[in-house]
Amino acid sequence: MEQIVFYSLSAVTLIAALGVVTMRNVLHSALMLGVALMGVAGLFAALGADFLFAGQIVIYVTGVAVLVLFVVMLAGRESDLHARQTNEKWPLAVAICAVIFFGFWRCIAPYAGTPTRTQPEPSTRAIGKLLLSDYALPFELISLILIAAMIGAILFSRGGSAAEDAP
Amino acid sequence: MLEHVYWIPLIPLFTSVVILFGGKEGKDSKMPYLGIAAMAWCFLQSSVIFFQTLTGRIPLLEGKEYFLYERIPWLSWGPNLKVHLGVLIDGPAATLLFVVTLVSLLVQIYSLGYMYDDKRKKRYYAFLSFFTAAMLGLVVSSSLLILFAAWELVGVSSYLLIGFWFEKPGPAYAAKKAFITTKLGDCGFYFGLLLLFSYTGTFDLVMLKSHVAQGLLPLEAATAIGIGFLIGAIGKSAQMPLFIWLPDAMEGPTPVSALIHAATMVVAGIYLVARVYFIYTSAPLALGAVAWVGLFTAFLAATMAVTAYDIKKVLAYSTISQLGYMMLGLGVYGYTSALFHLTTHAFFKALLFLGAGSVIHSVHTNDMREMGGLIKRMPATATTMGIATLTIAGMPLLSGWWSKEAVLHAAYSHNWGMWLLGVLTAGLTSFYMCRLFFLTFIGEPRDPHKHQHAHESPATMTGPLWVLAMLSLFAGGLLHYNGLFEHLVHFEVVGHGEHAGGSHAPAFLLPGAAIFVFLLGLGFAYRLYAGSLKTAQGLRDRFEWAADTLERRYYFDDFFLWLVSLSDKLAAACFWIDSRVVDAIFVDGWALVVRAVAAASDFFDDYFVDGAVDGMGTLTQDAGWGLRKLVRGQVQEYLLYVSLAVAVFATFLISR
Amino acid sequence: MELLSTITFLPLLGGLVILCVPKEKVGLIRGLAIFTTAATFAASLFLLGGFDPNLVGESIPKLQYVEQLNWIPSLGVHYFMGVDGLSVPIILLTTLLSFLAAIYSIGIETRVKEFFFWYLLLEVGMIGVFCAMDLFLFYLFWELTLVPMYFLIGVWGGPKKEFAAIKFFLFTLFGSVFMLLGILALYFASTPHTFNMLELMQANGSWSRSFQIVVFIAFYLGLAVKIPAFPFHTWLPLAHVEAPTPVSVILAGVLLKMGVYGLIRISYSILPAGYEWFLPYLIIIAFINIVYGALCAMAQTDMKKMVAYSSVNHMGYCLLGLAAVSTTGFNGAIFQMITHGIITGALFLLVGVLYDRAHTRDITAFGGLGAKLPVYSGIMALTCFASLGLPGLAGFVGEFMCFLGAFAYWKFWTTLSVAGILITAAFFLRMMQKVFLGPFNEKWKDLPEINLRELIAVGPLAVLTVLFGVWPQLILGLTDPTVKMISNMYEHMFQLVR
Amino acid sequence: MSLSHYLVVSAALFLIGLFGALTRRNTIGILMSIELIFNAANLNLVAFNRYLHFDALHGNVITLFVMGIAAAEAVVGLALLMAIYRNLNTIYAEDFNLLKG
Repeated sequence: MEQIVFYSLSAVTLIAALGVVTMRNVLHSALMLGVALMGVAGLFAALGADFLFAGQIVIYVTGVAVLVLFVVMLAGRESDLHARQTNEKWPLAVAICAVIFFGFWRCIAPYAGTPTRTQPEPSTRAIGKLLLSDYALPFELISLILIAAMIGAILFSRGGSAAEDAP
Repeated sequence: MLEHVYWIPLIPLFTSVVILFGGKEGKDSKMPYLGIAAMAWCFLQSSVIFFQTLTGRIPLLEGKEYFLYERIPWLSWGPNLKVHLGVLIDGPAATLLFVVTLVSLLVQIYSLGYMYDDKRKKRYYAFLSFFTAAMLGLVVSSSLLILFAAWELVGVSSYLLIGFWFEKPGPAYAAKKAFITTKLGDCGFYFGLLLLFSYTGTFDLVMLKSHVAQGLLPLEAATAIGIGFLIGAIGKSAQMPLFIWLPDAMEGPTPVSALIHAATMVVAGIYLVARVYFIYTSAPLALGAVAWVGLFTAFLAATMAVTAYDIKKVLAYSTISQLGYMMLGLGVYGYTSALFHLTTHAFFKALLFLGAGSVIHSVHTNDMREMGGLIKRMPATATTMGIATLTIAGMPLLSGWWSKEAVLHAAYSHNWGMWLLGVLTAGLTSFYMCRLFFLTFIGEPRDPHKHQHAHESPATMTGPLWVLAMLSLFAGGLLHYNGLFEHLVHFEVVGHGEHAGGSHAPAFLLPGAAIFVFLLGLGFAYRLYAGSLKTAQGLRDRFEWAADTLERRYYFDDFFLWLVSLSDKLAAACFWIDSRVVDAIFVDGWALVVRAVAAASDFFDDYFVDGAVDGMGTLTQDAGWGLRKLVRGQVQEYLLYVSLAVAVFATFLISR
Repeated sequence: MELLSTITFLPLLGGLVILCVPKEKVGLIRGLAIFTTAATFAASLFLLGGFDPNLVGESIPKLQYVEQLNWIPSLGVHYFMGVDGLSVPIILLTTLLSFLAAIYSIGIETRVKEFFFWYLLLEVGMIGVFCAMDLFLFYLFWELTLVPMYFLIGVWGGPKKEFAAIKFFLFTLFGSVFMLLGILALYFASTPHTFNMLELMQANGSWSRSFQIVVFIAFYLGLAVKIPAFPFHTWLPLAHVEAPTPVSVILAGVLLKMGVYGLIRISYSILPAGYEWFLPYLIIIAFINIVYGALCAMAQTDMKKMVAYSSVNHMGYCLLGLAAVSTTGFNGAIFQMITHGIITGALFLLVGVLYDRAHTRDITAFGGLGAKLPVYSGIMALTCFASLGLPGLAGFVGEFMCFLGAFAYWKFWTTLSVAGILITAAFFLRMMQKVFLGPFNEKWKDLPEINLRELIAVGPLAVLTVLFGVWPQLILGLTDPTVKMISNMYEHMFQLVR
Repeated sequence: MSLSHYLVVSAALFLIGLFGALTRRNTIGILMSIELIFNAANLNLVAFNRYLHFDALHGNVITLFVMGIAAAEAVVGLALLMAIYRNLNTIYAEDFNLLKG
């Protein structure tokens, strides 16, 4: 039963990912992004990381995907939607990815067949305790980064209008 | 008296140093008298020694052939090699001591008058004393090396004395010529010494004599040494090839010629051969050489004397001829006869020179053609020179007769061909001597002005002339009387008795031939030169070529001049080689090589190293340009390259 | 008190003091210089006093006044100074000549201070060479003499001085480079690596013959330039002509001896097999040096060049003595070295006297000076006759013993070399005839007689020339015991030559 | 399911993201591909945490941080994009070649 769950989830994720990459229409690829992220969340769940499952869903699927949709709407023009989405070097890219995949494959090989030893149990309490004990500093830092990103984003969007006034 | 014999050479040496540095130059300096006093003392000493040894009052040391033999170590090196400073007085040494000191004394007295007006008189006397000291050193020395040292010092003093009037180019050239020619002879002597030492390891005459007696000296070595010493003697005693310097040495003051070039120095060669006679007797070949050299010199010199017009040159040739006789005497085992002739020759030849000196002093010219009939103006000089001319010409019962007769007798006993040539030379001798006498003193004066001016020399000059005249008259007879000289100077040679003589000549042949030849020469000279010179001049014109060769001394002079020019050319060639070849090519050439290498390395440096550096520069620049095209602003391309790199790395990871 | 070191480094002290004296005080500088050289000479006399000639070792030379300090322990280099019969006479010659040349160099006007500094430094180098018994130290002093000599010729020399100085320097350096190789070869060949000459002398048994030959050639190149032996002599006439008088006195008087000294001390003592192999060539070179040198001298018109070539000739006699490998030969060579130093030193001084007055050394330019300068021509005559080997003067005995020694083994070459004596006599007399005898050349009317200063410089040398001529045992007494030991040090080795 | 499976999946996801970043002409496409790469990384972390280091949850915590950063990056990227879009009126990656060499 567990295999079925894993295979289906991973199939969903990979197909969605391919969609993101190959969809002609940017809007569709944004949607496929959402689906892919949900697939990943499922995999988290399969891996017993329940808090992460929830987190993924909350942060990525809703936040980022939606955000992208907005930007597509704002920045995109009608012509963009139907223009060719991939530049001319994609065969080279495919070749490179294949080679790298093969490289990965060699690295992954040793890990084959390592069984899980424990049953998954709720990890939220543990994560919380960890966050505030070992990872206190990164926790603070990450908040700092987020604020900075926020200010940056505001600045760019506001600054733009200033730029327009000046010729 | 005999023990202090080593003082005899030293006293004149010190006096010469004192004279040279003490006192002041100039005409009236007192130094000459100091010189004469010293020489008088030496003469006294040596005459006493001579008479005592002569009369046998001082006997020979038992079993030895010498009277005195003392030595002090002078030089010692190596295992046991030593050179001693010693004194060896035997028969010949005593005789020569007497002769040298006597003649030197007389010459110094004579020079008082002769050099009266010369401002460098002091230096003249210093050189004279120095010469006599060196000569006496040569006579008494027991070691051949010291003998050689004295030999060279004698050469130097003759150089100084010949070149006494060095302002004039003539004496300067003559002095150099004399020294170089004698030096040439000395090389032979030097070689002989080296060879002798390498075989015997000592220079001491007495030790050498015992060595040779024991037969340690192989024959060919003895011959070589003999020849070497002979060459030395030829150089010093002006024998055949190397006689050229003696006629030119007449440039020096006449008393010098009298002392050095008549009585003492030139005799050194004969004395050397006599001193090492034991080597010669053990090397018959060398002895034969001595004989033949002597004979040839005697004959050729006599011929040269016939045509000479300079009075001193005639006497010079005559000296060479008489020296030839002495050499001949030695060569034919006539040891005693040679030394006897040496002694008598010293007296009359010194007299002749001094006489010529007083003639020159009064007429101020050497050329006999400007003289003539001086007997009226200078009776004393004329008579004394007359006696000397008769003595040398071979007038019987005079000293010259005895000694020359002894030499001819020895020659006859050895080889009659030699005797014949010897007698012929004797004839020539009487001819040219009488010619000289007639030209200068007899006949009418050819140069009236000089004739008026001619005057008899002062007493200081004629005194010595009379002493020598008496000696020339009686010395021969006295010494010959009951074999006095024979007893003093003899050298018994096994197999060659002094008078044994191979073929016994009939009693009258030898003396008769000599007298006949003497009269013949006298007659001829009288006929040709007593009266007018027409006939002589006629004869001379007819035999022009002969006169000329004789005049040019058988072209020996030219030969040696050619030799000198050859050596100059050789020297110039050597110097050319040195400066051009060795210096230019070897050294400067080397510089060129180094410079070429430097240029090459410089070129290499510019072209390659610099090139490489610039090359790197341009390379990076081109590469930069090349890569620039890659950077086209496409972010994705950069990512592409990164991932390309990762891909490559992955394959690498896989393949390993 | 370390006498040898004081003798060697006293001039250095003097030099340094002179450096402190301001340039203007020329008189003081000259006084100081003469005082230093005089003190060094006195010290060397003191050395002679204390030296016992008969104290001689059996197989290796026994040194006196030995000073041995560890200098560079890692390399095994010792500050090893010592003297024996061979070096004492030469040291005395050096200090004497330096003293007299210093007196003569009062005549130097330009840049007096540097002159005397270099002069004293040169003296340090020279004395050092003869005392050093350690190859490293020897080489150091050997090179030390080069630099001052280069400046002395290069700055105060004649017209072509720079060329002469450079040529001299490069030539000698060329030689000493090979010598350095030789020293290093010896250093590495000796089992306990050492520069000490005495140990090397004992160690040479273990070296192969071909090794000794090669190292000998290396040393010979260095020494031949100094001697000067035939192919390497061309620097000498040039250097002499251009060098100022006192310098050329030192150059001829002492520097030439370093070559011969080296040959005896190093080449013979340490490399006997090499020496024995080289003998036939040495005798030929000696012959060439004698006859060729004399002939070249004959062709000269410049007086100084003539004397220079005569030095080549005289050093040829030394080589002849060395080729004899016997007590006679060695004694002759050393004696010849000493007397040549004295005579040629005097000769150069005298030529200098004439040059200072007439500003030309051309023989043909003069004539009949004998009348005008009696005292000068008297001394000159004495020195010339001494130089051509007149017995009774110093030149004869050394020369004669060299010939005696060489004649025993090399009869043919020595006989030919005898001709050299004749040629020497010829060119000296030719010079004297052209300069002193003959008609007086009016051009030199106002030529002043030799003055006191020059007389003081030349006087002692003339006296010594006569003294050693009349009584040579003075030197032989010093050198003979050592030479006896040296020559039978390798008795067996040179048996075939004996 | 073994660890390798999850690793394969995350690898595939990573490569697809990379491919997208390389080939998408539209900048937003590139951003989205980057989001995918981030997720691949997270997946890897959680998988390792689950299979190898199961005693502690460091993997998960780091994943959280990664998500935080990813979000911030996306925000900034898009803001920039908006600014560029306003200036250049285009969002195609080829046109952003001002920094050409």
